[in-house]
Amino acid sequence: MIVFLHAVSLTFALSVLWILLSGYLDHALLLYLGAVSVVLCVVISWRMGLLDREGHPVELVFRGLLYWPWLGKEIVLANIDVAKAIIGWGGAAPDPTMFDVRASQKTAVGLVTYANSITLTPGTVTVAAEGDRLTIHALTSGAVEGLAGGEMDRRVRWFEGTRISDGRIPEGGA
Amino acid sequence: MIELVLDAVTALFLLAGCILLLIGGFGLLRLPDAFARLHAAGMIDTLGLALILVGLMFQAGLTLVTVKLGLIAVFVLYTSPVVSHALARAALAGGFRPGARHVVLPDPSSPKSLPSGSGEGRAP
Amino acid sequence: MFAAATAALLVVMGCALLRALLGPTVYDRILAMNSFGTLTVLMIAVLGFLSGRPEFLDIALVYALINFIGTIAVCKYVMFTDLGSPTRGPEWDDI
Amino acid sequence: MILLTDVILMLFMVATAIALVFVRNLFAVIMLSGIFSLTASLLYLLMDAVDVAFTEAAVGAGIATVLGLATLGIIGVQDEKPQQRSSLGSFVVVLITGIVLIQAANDMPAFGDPDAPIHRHVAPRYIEQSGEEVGVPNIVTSVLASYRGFDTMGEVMVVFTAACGVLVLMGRTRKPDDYPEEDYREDIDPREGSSDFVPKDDDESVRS
Repeated sequence: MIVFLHAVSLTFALSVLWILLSGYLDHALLLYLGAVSVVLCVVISWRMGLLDREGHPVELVFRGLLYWPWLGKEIVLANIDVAKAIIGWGGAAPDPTMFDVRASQKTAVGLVTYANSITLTPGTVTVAAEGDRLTIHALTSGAVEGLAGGEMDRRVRWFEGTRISDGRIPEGGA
Repeated sequence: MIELVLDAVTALFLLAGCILLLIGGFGLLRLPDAFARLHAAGMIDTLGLALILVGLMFQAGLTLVTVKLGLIAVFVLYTSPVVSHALARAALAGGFRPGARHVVLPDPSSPKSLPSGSGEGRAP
Repeated sequence: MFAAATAALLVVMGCALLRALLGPTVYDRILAMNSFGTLTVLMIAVLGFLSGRPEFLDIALVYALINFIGTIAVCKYVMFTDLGSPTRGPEWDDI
Repeated sequence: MILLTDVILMLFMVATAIALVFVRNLFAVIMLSGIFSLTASLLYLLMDAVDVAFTEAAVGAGIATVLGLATLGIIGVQDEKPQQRSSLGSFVVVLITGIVLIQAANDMPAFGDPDAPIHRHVAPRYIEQSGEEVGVPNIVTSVLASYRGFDTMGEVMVVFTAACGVLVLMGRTRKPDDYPEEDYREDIDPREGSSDFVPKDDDESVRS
């Protein structure tokens, strides 16, 4: 009953969000209204079929705790790179290029994570994603080299986990 | 004493964030076309925003304000790549061609063989 | 400290506004508006601390989400020139 | 510093407004009015009108932009060139109205004045007793939802009617050949009670 698990996790997340945003723990009326809102949201998501593992990948959180700090480090480095290119520090200059990379992820969540991680690091933007081929627009040559190294691709592949078989992307679909 | 340290840390983060934001804003004006400016906007959306929010978090201490600042950062960090991608895609679909060289990476399946420079196999 | 951050934010907002005024393409304007939105979120946060009442952050939260929806709607409009029908033809998926 | 921020934000608004007058591309107009709304919401925030700023950000910058785009989907992007005729008369009317408004604003109590008439009538009761009488921590909420409940209900009805009207108008964007009237009706059988509004697969003309 995987849907039930996702419903529980969504209920938990929404309740925590409500309490954090309202800040009133001892106010019966507000807690009651919050409970009604949460239940309504969960029921509507259930009816709309949003409670699948693509929309709400609970089981990836723990791997994410290791992946996101690495992504944060990459974002910091990429920001410095782009900032240098913009102000022309040390002869750096913007050098826009377009190129393709192949994404080796097997699940839709993994592919989306990879494409969004590429976009999130400044200097590279995923312009198009067709099948497993991502078209990238890069601002600096450093960004091109960083992506061509394939480190992010490997890490996202680890992040998605390979044991999950649903949501496969057809191989070589371009 | 601890107040002073927190103030100093906040000032440091805010200073770094403001410098990044200013460079990003400068990039919005200076870079040649919309695709290149996407990267400058990306700087504002990622590290500039994160640094300033983290700086404010040190000032807020362990309160709900910190949680809200964190939520803002998480929301923006989740949505900003989607926006950038949608914008780039819409621009490409609308027939806007970026002024960029096209580069073919050597072989995507064996990423070990890196190009030492960026200009490998350039196409017009 | 917060005053300096406010000043820097105002300058960057001016840059984004200038980009929105100058154009030249539609995409520059969308990008400028999106950046302006992010800067507004930051401005709300910093102003809350500047005036000593950081409880106003809820509106920054709302705005962070509204900005996303607005920009996606804009990009969808630019791609399909219509918000009603999901796709124009078989070659483009829904964004 | 707050005053300086006020002034600069107002300058942004003036620049945006002037650009709005001269730009002929309606898409750019929508983008600029979004920026205008954002600046306005910041100004409301600086004036401590948080609820107004909230509404301005959500409605002015969010929903109005989307509705404007939906309208563009119907009418196209390019505005017509205005006829070149003298608009001196309108300018004089605008000028006089502006002078009258500024004159009227001088008679109003100062911003934040505790002795202003509006702060002496019912506001003290709202501030002191709304917590016990209504039981909601937010005073603005208790005023809107309880003290002025009937008023708010009327407003909500007006807004709902307006939203329905807008949605009916927006529903006209579908091309007639995309959804043939007869086929479309047959696809949805209200007695089935399903939430499936997607046309059936055998109807290929819908998807083309």
